[in-house]
Amino acid sequence: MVPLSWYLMLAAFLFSCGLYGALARRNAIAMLMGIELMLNAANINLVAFWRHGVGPMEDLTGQAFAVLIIGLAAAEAAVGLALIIAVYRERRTIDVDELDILSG
Amino acid sequence: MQLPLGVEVPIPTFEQFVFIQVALLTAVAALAVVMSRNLFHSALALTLTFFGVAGIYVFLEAEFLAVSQVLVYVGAIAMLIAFAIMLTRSMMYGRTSPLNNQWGKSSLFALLFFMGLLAFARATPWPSAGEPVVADEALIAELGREFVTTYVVAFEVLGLLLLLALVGAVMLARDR
Amino acid sequence: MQITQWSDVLSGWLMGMGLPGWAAIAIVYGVGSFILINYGMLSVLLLIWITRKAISRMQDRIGPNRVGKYGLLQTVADAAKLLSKEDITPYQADKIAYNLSPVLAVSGVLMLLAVVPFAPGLSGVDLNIAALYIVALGSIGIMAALMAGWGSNNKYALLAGFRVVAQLLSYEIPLVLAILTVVLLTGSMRFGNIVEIQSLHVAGFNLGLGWLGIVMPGALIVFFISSLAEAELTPFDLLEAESELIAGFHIEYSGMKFAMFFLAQFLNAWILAAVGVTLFLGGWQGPGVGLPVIGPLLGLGYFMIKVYGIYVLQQWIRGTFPRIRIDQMMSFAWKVLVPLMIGLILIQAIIQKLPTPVAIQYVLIFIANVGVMAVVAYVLQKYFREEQIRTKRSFEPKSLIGAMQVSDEGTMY
Amino acid sequence: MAKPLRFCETIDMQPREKTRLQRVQTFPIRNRYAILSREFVKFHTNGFSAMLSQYFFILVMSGLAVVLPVSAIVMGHFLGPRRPDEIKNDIYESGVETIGETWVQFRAQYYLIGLVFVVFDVEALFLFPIAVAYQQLEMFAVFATIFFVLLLVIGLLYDWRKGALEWQ
Repeated sequence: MVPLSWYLMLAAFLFSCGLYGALARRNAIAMLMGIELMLNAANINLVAFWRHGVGPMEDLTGQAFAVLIIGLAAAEAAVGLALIIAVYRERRTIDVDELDILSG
Repeated sequence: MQLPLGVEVPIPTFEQFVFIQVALLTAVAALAVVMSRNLFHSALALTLTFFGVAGIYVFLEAEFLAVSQVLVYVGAIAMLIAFAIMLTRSMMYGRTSPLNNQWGKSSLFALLFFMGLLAFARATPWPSAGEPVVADEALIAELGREFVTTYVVAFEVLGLLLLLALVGAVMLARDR
Repeated sequence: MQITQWSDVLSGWLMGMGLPGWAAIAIVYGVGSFILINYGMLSVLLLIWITRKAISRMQDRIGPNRVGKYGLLQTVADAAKLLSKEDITPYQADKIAYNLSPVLAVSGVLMLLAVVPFAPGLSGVDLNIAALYIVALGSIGIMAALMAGWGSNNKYALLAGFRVVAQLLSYEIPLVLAILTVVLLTGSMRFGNIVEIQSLHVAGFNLGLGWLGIVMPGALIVFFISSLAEAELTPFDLLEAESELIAGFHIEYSGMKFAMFFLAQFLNAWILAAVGVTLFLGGWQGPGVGLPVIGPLLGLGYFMIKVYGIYVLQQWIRGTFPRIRIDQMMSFAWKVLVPLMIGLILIQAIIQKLPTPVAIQYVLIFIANVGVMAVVAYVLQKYFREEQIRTKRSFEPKSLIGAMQVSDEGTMY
Repeated sequence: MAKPLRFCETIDMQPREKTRLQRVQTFPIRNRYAILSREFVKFHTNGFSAMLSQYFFILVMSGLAVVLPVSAIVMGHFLGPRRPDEIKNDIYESGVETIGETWVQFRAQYYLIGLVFVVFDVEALFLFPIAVAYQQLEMFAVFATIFFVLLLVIGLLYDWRKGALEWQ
């Protein structure tokens, strides 16, 4: 049996990778990839706690919400990438350092 | 198993051994996602990460979730990301640093965050898993039943969200 | 002892040799998957031969007839030739994507063989989610096409990759929805169950003719059309539109890598036929599969006959129909097949909740299928007639010959 | 409770211990459909549960499914000649020399198709477990499902009206 802490450590690593990617990358799509990594890490945690919780056969909340989050991630990626494409069409760049029209 | 420095490491069972392989693959792929200079290679590594996470779900005996992971993340999201990379390929691509000017601070922050989570995960006495999950379709059927009974609000809101995403994203991305 | 118990025998023997349990299991699984994969890769030799023979007969040719009896070894010769070809990598290709793509294309298709039920008791694994597994692994092929297009550093390859991906995505939705109707009716995603349900017991004898395709002809037809598109066969073979896109996203590939794409394409057509047979045409079901000894062999025979029959039907269509335009193809998926399937699913969902016996529900589902198909056929026919009239009108001679006529002023214009 | 639809009554329902899941009626697993029988799996897998051993087969098979094509390609690589030259390795464009960057801009139409696909893919994914449980659902749940589908139908109709499904 794989102990719960192993899953949590893997999820922590994925989350930190995603955090670094979302904060440090210059390209908007790369930032979005970081966010996807973070969502995956959160999902691993949800499912791991479901499996090791009171009764995986009794309470399906963890798994149900993981599936809902997958659906949510799909919607988020669709809208996010559409925004990026729209911005690219206006400004011909998706470098977030150059997208500073709001900065005073 | 005795390591040189006198550290005692328990010999993993076969299941744990396979898990370590899958987890290492996932972790290396995730690192490649944020480290790769080539954006398309990042997307490929991201696809590999998604597969690895699907493998982790299988280890947790959530097979429906594993197949949804492959279906939605690999089949849909990774493909959308690859499309978007190809559509927004700018001339500056690959010639400047992929990192912005706050990468030092962010890497430090991410590292500290990881250390904290790691310490927390190792220090807490977690419960061990109960009996194995039944291996027939009852679990999937129960999941489907829960969607339209217990979590019906979340389910319908997700449907609404998908509708809005369809409408909004199509308006945003259209050629005008 | 059944023939299907070979794995237990082998692993028992291995354990007797003193191997630990996991090693025995790994070896047995390795042998099983090796057999499956080699079946997949070698059956392509036969599939290509069938294709060439069938198409050449339709075109009033003989087809391959030199190498081996009836030209059966022609494909082996072709494979040997491809093996000795130079392996070319174009300048500035994205090495990772370029080299990974053919492998992914093949292995994504080969993995589908794991869940195909060949005969009673003969399949790789009987997953609980086999129906979704088929759909999910289809996405690997999509990624492979994108990677090949991007990695080749070629405009045409990338354009073809985009178009192929758009086509595969569009037709995946009707395919998934057609599978969903089966799951809705049977309440199971396991192929073992889905095949078992399609038996028909008359006086204790399994006739094996309770095929779901009889109950849901509409879903069957939609599945077949979308599987044609997913396999990139002729009405939808924009992949090989030589006149427009040279050869598709694998234009820059040569030698074995090209052979891999070829292999994936033929095997994909076969596997989609196998999935269609499993879901709608009873899989290995047929008269007498319940018999004790001969049953599994009969089942294997029925399955193979059905699958190769569907394969030949696909090739027949390939040899007969013209290629359609990409805009027509997209419109057909999104404006005909998807609404049709959603309508069918909604109607079927309502019928299955009616307080009637199961047999009457089946009859109602059949009537609904036929009715919806008839409505769609009528609307399409009307649309095409209007389209025809419009096209004719726009090609009516106005300017050229009209200008030749003498105008009212009496001068030639 | 409505009985599951089937042509035959050969599948026997075995009584099992009562858990919450027993509300949901599904078909029991028949051993003879897997490459290994279930008893064998329980007996010898050294810690693997039945489900995990099934997916272990998938893992082994995916390994082989990658290794065998790779070995074929590597074999072809070594068997074939290797005489690269400038013209041969150039990009094939029907004999015309390549002009400009390869990675030219493409229309967003392809992205739109991907977008509509994603939404419908997710919708179909959610409908699958509901379809498995459909025999046991009450009327309220059925209406919730139909409402979910109709929401997506609205989206499809909207895109149809706005011309996002047209291929320009």
